[in-house]
Amino acid sequence: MATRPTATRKTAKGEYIETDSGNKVSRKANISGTPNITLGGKTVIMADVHLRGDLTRPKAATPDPKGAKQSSTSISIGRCTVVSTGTVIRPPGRMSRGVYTYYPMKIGDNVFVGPNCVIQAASISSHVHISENCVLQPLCVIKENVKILPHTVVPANMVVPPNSVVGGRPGRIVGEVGEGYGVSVGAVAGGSGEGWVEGGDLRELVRIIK
Amino acid sequence: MSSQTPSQDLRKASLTASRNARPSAHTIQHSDPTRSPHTPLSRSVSGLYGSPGSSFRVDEDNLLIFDFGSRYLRAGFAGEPAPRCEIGYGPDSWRRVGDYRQWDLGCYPGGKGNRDGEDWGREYELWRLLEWEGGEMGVVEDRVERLVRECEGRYLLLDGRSKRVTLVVPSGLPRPLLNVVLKGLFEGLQAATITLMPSPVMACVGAGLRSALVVDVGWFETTVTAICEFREVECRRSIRAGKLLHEEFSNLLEEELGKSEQQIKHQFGFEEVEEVMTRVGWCRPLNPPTTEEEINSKIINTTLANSETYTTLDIPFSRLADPAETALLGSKTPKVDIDDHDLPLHQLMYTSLLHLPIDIRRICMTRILFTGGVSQLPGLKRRVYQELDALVAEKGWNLVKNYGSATGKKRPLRERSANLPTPSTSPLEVHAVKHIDRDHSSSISTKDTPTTLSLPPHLQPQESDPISEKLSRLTLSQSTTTPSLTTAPTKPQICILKTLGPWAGASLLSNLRIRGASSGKGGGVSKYVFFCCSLAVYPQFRRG
Amino acid sequence: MSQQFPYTYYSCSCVDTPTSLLPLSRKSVEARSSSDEEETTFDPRSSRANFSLYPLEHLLYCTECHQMRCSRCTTEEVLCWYCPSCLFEVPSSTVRSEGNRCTRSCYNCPICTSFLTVNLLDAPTEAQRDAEQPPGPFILSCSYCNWTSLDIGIKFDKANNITGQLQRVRNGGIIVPTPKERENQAERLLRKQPNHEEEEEVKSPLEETPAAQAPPDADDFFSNLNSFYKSQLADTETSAGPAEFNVHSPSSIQRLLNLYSTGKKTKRGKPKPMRESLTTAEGLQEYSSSSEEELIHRLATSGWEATTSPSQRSFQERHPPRFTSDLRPTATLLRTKRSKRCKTCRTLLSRPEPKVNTTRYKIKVLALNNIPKVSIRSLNTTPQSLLTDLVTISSSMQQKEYTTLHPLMPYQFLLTLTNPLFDPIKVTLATPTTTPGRVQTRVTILCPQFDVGANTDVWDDALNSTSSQNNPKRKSAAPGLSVASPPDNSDGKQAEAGKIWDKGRNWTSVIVEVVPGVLPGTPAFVGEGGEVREDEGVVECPVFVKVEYESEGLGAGETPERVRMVGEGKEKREVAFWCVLGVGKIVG
Amino acid sequence: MSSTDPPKPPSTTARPSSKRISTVPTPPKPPTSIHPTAIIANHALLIGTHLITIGAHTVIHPYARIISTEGPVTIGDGCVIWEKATVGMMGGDSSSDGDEGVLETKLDDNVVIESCATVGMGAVLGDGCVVEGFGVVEGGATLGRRCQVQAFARVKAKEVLTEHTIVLGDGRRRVSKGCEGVERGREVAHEKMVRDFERVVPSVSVKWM
Repeated sequence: MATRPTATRKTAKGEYIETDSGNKVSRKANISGTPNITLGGKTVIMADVHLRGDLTRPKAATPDPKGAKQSSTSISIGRCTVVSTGTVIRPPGRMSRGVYTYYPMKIGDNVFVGPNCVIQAASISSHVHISENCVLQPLCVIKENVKILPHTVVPANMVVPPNSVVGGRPGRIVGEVGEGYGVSVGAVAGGSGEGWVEGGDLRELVRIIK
Repeated sequence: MSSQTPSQDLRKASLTASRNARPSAHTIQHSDPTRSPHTPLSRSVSGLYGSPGSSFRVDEDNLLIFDFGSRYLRAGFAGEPAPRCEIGYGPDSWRRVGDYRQWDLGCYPGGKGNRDGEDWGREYELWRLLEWEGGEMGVVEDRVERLVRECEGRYLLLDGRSKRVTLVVPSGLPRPLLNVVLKGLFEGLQAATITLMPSPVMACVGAGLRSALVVDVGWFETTVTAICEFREVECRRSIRAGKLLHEEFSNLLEEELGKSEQQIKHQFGFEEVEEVMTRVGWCRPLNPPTTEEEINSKIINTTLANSETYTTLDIPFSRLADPAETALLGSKTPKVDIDDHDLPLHQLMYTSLLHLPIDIRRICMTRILFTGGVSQLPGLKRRVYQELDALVAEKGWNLVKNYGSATGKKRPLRERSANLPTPSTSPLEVHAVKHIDRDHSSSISTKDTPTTLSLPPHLQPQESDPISEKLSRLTLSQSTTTPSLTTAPTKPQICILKTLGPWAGASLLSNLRIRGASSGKGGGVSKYVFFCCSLAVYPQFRRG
Repeated sequence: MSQQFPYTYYSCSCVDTPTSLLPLSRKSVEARSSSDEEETTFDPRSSRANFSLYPLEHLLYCTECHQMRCSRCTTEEVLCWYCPSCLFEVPSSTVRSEGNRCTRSCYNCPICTSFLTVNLLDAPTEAQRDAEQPPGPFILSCSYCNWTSLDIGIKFDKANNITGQLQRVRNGGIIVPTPKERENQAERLLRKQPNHEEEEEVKSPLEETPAAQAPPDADDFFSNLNSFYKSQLADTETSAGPAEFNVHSPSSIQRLLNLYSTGKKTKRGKPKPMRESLTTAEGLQEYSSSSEEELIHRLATSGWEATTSPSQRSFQERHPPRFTSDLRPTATLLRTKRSKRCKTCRTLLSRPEPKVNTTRYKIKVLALNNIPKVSIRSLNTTPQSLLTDLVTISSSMQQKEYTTLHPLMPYQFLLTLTNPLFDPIKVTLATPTTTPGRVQTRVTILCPQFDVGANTDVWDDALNSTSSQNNPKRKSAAPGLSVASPPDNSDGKQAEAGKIWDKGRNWTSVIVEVVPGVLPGTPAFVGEGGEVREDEGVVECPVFVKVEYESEGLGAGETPERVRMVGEGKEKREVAFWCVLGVGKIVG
Repeated sequence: MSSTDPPKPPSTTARPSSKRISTVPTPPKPPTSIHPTAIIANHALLIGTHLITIGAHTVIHPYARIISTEGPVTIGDGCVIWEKATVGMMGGDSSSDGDEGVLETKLDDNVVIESCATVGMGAVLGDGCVVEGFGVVEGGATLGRRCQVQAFARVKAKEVLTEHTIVLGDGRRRVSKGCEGVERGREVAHEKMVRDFERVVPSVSVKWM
């Protein structure tokens, strides 16, 4: 179920506004076009994050069934996803059939987006870890269980296959994540203060964000 | 018999190696004796990469060719014209798993380097020769193991079928290193058999020849190997090779940087120097014609690419030919300083030709092959050719360098020496001299001409080479294609041929199933098949 | 910064079982310190260490050998081949013949290695736009560095099957024959003249073939040579043309033997040896200085920008060119999904599902779930500070408690062992008092021996994770949140020797005191990209972990109750390994 | 981390700053001449004392910052300045300011400044230049037409790039031959995109006039 950060009950004066479905949206986040943004629940939008929900595909676009259904949403983010400070998330646009169209961006569950990234991907699947200062150029596709190293530039239209590590400028596949990627020990918080691991279940992380 | 020793030694090695080979290998071994002579008839598809060979590769095995250089690993499938991958041993092959620092910002290619230091470029080499005494063997072992795994996992992507490896090794490879490589292939690749091929011979095969003078300008050293009928007759080495050239280039860059008006603080990394060397390095001809003046005046602006300090350095094109002069041709160093271990390329070739038996020398003269990375340096072949010509023209094939006080009685001495059994002067080089007179009248001193005239008639070549005769007879008819060989058998001439390189040679061979030729040798799970390399491999088993 | 501090590396046990053919020298013995002989300490700086150290998530576990398994001590089997960019699965039959590369339209930029897209050469007009199949010509273009296939003079008439079209054209749009044609042609030539007396015939077929227009490249020579050798083998065959040449006739084998065994035999006892190749059609190529001259000229005139960098050369598929105008777009290399087996006992350790798009595993035995997780962090970090490190960029401030260790100042770190097993474990830690290497850092584990509780089964965890903050159990469940936060530090909780710092249900944490050593030389050389020096600034403590526990033969997967019920019949197990704790960086 | 990090606009480093900017634009409004068809989104920030000229159909996105404290800033027609981009960034290189008194930051037509990119004060960008995310053009640099500064690439102060130069992420330069077909396609796309902003981005340019 998707709720909008606008439909929130004011909690105690904290940095975050928590929605019914447990989304935490910072009061200092810069969100435009809120009606076109859906958050899956238990998702964190931090301060100074730019969500460009206002960049929607034109209503007059060719009314193919999928488009007609989707056209209202421009950014949809899954569950337990954390978007860190200073990140810009903007639906990619390009020419299609003579009209300039923005494609709705889909971000999966348990995705960690590091600070100061610029995200214009077409889609980001679940359990993706994006380190700080990454640039995902328009219409790239990130599959499951991918780790993106810091300062990576994922070039436009690139498809990153599952279980890979991406790095470099321009980004290329520089390795594979280990079999244990995203598996946390004993599924309970170890002593290290984070019960979560990269690419794993981010509930623990979401919980300690206050 | 000499060829026994290596095979036995290797068999010992193979047994130890095969102890932890997978069980399936045993089954292969059992089926092997029956299988090796004949071949199933299924033809494998030959697509984009299927070269002509692939239609000949008819068995189910993976026929792999590995060529471990000291800087690069070349690996691929038999019957293909080029290796699938050529992996350099950069610092990345030293890193821990999960250490991706080279991809982060502020990490520049080969950023480190105190050039005077011993470890300059250390991590770009798979091994230092004679290092195996220094106890660093373990590291080489680890790196080889990782390299094999990487190149299998990224480029070869082998399926479950049994793997037969042909390993191209330089003849002088120390045995511990060979052992490490074999271990890496056996364990990392689970290879069923490994066939050893000496690289000079393979270079020969890669040129379609049976005999040649193979000049391998490598990284550590330049080796000149005389091959006759696929056997190594003689091998000489010189340290004038890639490494020296590399150092010269880094010196050059340092100087130029100092000259440049823009004051840049820049520490040249290994890779930067290498880049300049491989991109714009060249070698000027023996006596440059005036036409190249305008070229020499040209300015090449090289880029020192660091995302931190992006600068361009302007270097006159002619300067870029200097390192080759000093490093490879030693034209700057006076003759007296030149030692036996650092002979310039042309002198190295000359001496090894000089010390060859006459008949072999005559065969090799007409078949000089250049291999090795540095031989790609533009103009190097031409220069060496000219130098060699000049040398022969000047010295002839006289083993005696200097007659000292006897210079007056030079001719009688020569004539007498001609009667001696030792090959001193023969019609070959005399005619060669004549020939050179024809086209390089500039570079020849005329004082040798009298000797040519005064040649006693009884000094005709005792043994004539059937092959060169045949081929010259044949080539007479179509002289347009190979002008080099059109000379009559009595008039051989120094002539450079191209080779596809050792890797391609091995690829040709094992693709034609010559691999199976003597598969009787060596027992155990893994067999070593020696391809007429008894001479070649023998020395290394005397060591250690 | 290469790695995020703090980190833990595990030394795989496969270094303990030397399989080397050659006697190990002292140095390497030092490096491969085994778990049984504690006296030899593991040196993370030793040149071999890098090859045996792994992050925990890269390690598997063999339940038969009760050893962790790294990529070195496992064998791999390819399950499926697929193209990483179009995610198509390639059947194993065609993989190799296609060069392990994607044969659809997946190409990488020869300049910058990024992904190439097929574009229309000219911007489509209104009319063309709506047409399903827009008319060509098309080009490959790189969105990152703006390289287009026009730079090498190649256009395509169709938007699909780029590979097929590329195969046919050389740079500059010269049409070339496919390797197959080349082979046929070469064979035809040689068949024309079984004995090489009339050579003038050879030229004529060369003219009519399209290859004549293009200068022959290495591949041509290779195929010529190849068919030459074949014809030679055939000629040695008595009166058998190349057409019906069969390798497995004993006589030909005999001939091969004669040819390539020791030269004595070659000299006598057979009609004629395989001769050398003579013509270009037979792969003989002689060197011409003119080619080098014009190469040098081109080099001088076109200059630096026109030449290829080493990385670009190595990225090419074959025949690395010298000039950028000779570069070819590189077809995307295929990737594989592999299953892994233990090298010693052949047990299947991991087997992913062969479908390209799933990330699920049929079998996956992780070291993560079988050996305790060793994690370390600075004592004065709280989850909140960790969080702010994680989610905010203030690069200078980031991780300062790890990256600014001052020499000869004591620092306290919290070393936590988390137990994934369902049996309580007894842990013994050991560490050299000073780290090996030039920078001698003093390391003291205040409490080297302690127990760690068993991991409870999944339901407890589920309850825990969903329980709210004020749940009293949380204190023990997640100490990071409450215990180690500054208030607790301040209320007189002091680290004392022999006492553990804190423990929870399946984890225990102890204090490690680290006194960084002094850096040799000037402080300048810490940050200076050089690998060795850089690592010298990094404090890495080797720690030997010995874990003892009693469990059933069945191994893990038993609930604690069960184990207790059984009582006898439990077997004592011991797992021991070295790990390396990267606690931070010394500032000069 | 590394010196190649572009100087971040304060809004990214310190959380509160952006908030403050968005609510109370304390800094004095600079003198501006803004084309009526130009779009200046809400929260876009223009500060400084010198004249800021903005051409037709140019779009300044929210939280983009145009600084004219050290000299006039001129932005041509059809330019796009994305969020968190900064034009007329001060300092960066000492040589760029001081010596000659007033230097003008000039963006020609159809220039695109991507998110988090920085254009130093006094830089001149030719027609159709693109500065990708985190790209930096230091003060006083001059880019010919159709230059492209890739992500994390940096053009040093006073540097002059000929047209069609591309600065790659690893610092290397490359002059692309420039295929007119591709370029025309890009132009068309750019133009459509710019036009499309009229639909999606509400303009508050009157606020700055």
